[in-house]
Amino acid sequence: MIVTKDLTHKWFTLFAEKVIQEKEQLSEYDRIIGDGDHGMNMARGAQQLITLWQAVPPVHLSDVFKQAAMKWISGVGGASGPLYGTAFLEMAKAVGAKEELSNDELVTAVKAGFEGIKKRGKSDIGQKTMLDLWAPAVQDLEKDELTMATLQTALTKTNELKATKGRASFLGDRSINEVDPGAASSKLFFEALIEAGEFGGN
Amino acid sequence: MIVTKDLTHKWFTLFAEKVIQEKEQLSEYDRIIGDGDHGMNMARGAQQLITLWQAVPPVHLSDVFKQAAMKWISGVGGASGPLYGTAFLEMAKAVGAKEELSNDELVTAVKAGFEGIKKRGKSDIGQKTMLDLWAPAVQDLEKDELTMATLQTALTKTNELKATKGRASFLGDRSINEVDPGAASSKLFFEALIEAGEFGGN
Amino acid sequence: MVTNIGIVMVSHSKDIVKGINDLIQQVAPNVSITYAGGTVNGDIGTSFETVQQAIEENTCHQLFAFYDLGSAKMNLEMAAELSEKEIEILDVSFIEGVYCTAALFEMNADLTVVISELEQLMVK
Amino acid sequence: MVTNIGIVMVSHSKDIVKGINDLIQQVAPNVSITYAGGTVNGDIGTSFETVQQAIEENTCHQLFAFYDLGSAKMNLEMAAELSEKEIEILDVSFIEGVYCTAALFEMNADLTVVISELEQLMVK
Ligand SMILES: Nc1ncnc2c1ncn2[C@@H]1O[C@H](COP(=O)(O)OP(=O)(O)O)[C@@H](O)[C@H]1O
Ligand SMILES: Nc1ncnc2c1ncn2[C@@H]1O[C@H](COP(=O)(O)OP(=O)(O)O)[C@@H](O)[C@H]1O
Ligand SMILES: [Mg+2]
Ligand SMILES: [Mg+2]
Ligand SMILES: [Mg+2]
Ligand SMILES: [Mg+2]
Repeated sequence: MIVTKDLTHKWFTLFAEKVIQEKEQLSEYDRIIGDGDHGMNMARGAQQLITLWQAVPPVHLSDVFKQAAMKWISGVGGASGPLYGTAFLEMAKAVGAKEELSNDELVTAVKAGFEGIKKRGKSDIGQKTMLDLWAPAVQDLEKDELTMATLQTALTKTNELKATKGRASFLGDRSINEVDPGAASSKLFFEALIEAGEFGGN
Repeated sequence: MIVTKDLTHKWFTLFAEKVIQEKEQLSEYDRIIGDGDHGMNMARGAQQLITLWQAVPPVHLSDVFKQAAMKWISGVGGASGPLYGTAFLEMAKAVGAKEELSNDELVTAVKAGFEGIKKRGKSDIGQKTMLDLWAPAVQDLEKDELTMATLQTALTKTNELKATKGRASFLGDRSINEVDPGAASSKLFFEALIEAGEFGGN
Repeated sequence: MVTNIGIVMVSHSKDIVKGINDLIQQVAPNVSITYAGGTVNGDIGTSFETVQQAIEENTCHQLFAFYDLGSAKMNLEMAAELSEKEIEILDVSFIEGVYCTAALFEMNADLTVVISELEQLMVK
Repeated sequence: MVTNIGIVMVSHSKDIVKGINDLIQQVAPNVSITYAGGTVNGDIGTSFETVQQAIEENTCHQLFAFYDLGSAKMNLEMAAELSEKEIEILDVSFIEGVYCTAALFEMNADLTVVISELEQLMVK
């Protein structure tokens, strides 16, 4: 798959739309193991990004990541703001001046995003966070594929984990069998990529 | 010395007046090793007590202690409120229905006040608090005397201590050679007793 | 189901407890939380009366009580001695302790779990 | 003389930081203290911009920074990375840590003393 600016623009637009659509559901997950604002937080960034792009669409490929990063960093008042913000910023850095990405380059960018979350969150996989969606997505992408099944399985496995990072970690065992809101929103992020791109091709 | 209701009333009235007069100085001590409100706190209780007694003077000996306790507990918004409040309450309890105290009974009452402060503050002598004024005062009273010299020496010795209780304890060694505001106000309390009573007699 | 233990907060500032309350309402809307902050005039300090009120207004009989600085604790202790309620005063870090307790109470977590979490926050 | 290190506080609530500021102004009127609390709209949350502002508005170049919950820390870290200032983010209990630091800075206490006091308040 070749990742162009248009594909990326579509990817992030779909992501923003999905977030806005799933806002209530994301907050509901957060109500159970957190403070109930994840949908609202994410939708704030998403709405600002859509509004920006309605006025001025992104010009370069890296603009997509950079502008999303800025909206998340400054518009989203929760942990997800700096976390997604850092991920998108690291992706922008990995993309640099390129206007097209090969599959390998896409993998490099997504991995950079994943590492950005780890760094910002001082976290790792297995802690019931968004990282537990990003890691299997990266693994799929390395094989030039990305399936809904992978994402669904990843979310199901994340549900079974005990939260040891973020607010939900206060709950200890009580977090088991609940949906992590950030994992749910990251599922939307990769679903949007599936819809925007074409996998299994070259 | 025989301690009557009138003597006690005079004692506490003098104390309240001294506190109001020394308000600025007490707050100034507190500004250096605390939050600068000890004079204001104490003067609030003192003023309320004077106002109450101008309207309705105390009837029984124990009323003096009880009413002072109530004003300190409810009127003084700092550590000194519950501390002096508890002391006065314990003194009232020790006095009970008595309308006159022998010197021994006065000692018992003052000791009860001292123990009340210790209990409320989970503190003891040597920690640079009001207790370091109360302890030498009790010792003097046990000999049926109480001198300004004792109080002055006690305050000087307290200055040399390092605070390990209350706000000033945050300062550690920095509290050494500063005046503890609560010790200074307790000095006023016993000065008022000296002025109200007659020591060395019987 | 939510625990039947309530939370009482005592601070030197009315704003601090209001803010913490806003913060924990998000994670524990069903826990009974009452608070006292500042003097009766709204200045920095604590007031025995408002502490007593916070204790009595709480709908729970059993209470976990938190405070910011030592003098707030003394008022809490006095009020606790005079109250019929069962009050546990916790010497833990204020905001973090209240937050953690509220989140766990909301989940009706085991008391042993709450206590072991709070033990890690003992700083007073 | 007062230390030349400033204090920055970041909270999820505008009221919490306002209240803590009122509290520590009493013990540390001469320490440079700035703060950010809540989202830009005043809701519960943190905002990168206001954190950045609190850092830049502080008159000191060297800063000790305190926060209430983890997500505030992430905004702090991001802002710290982008700032020219020397910023130490402290994983200590929020109110107690700020209070103790402010009192010691006001006294121009040795940095080693401040740090050893803060080590006892590490709860995060
Ligand atoms: N340290 C961390 N590392 C990775 N992800 C984290 C971390 N802390 C929180 N998260 C993610 O952020 C999500 C919560 O986001 P959100 O509700 O917007 O923030 P907040 O917890 O500040 O209210 C969690 O579900 C989790 O996936
Ligand atoms: N635990 C304690 N035991 C005995 N005395 C104490 C204790 N804590 C504080 N004090 C006394 O109270 C005085 C401070 O009173 P005040 O300034 O009115 O209260 P706050 O510290 O709450 O502002 C101190 O100078 C000290 O003498
Ligand atoms: Mg949340
Ligand atoms: Mg939040
Ligand atoms: Mg004081
Ligand atoms: Mg005070």
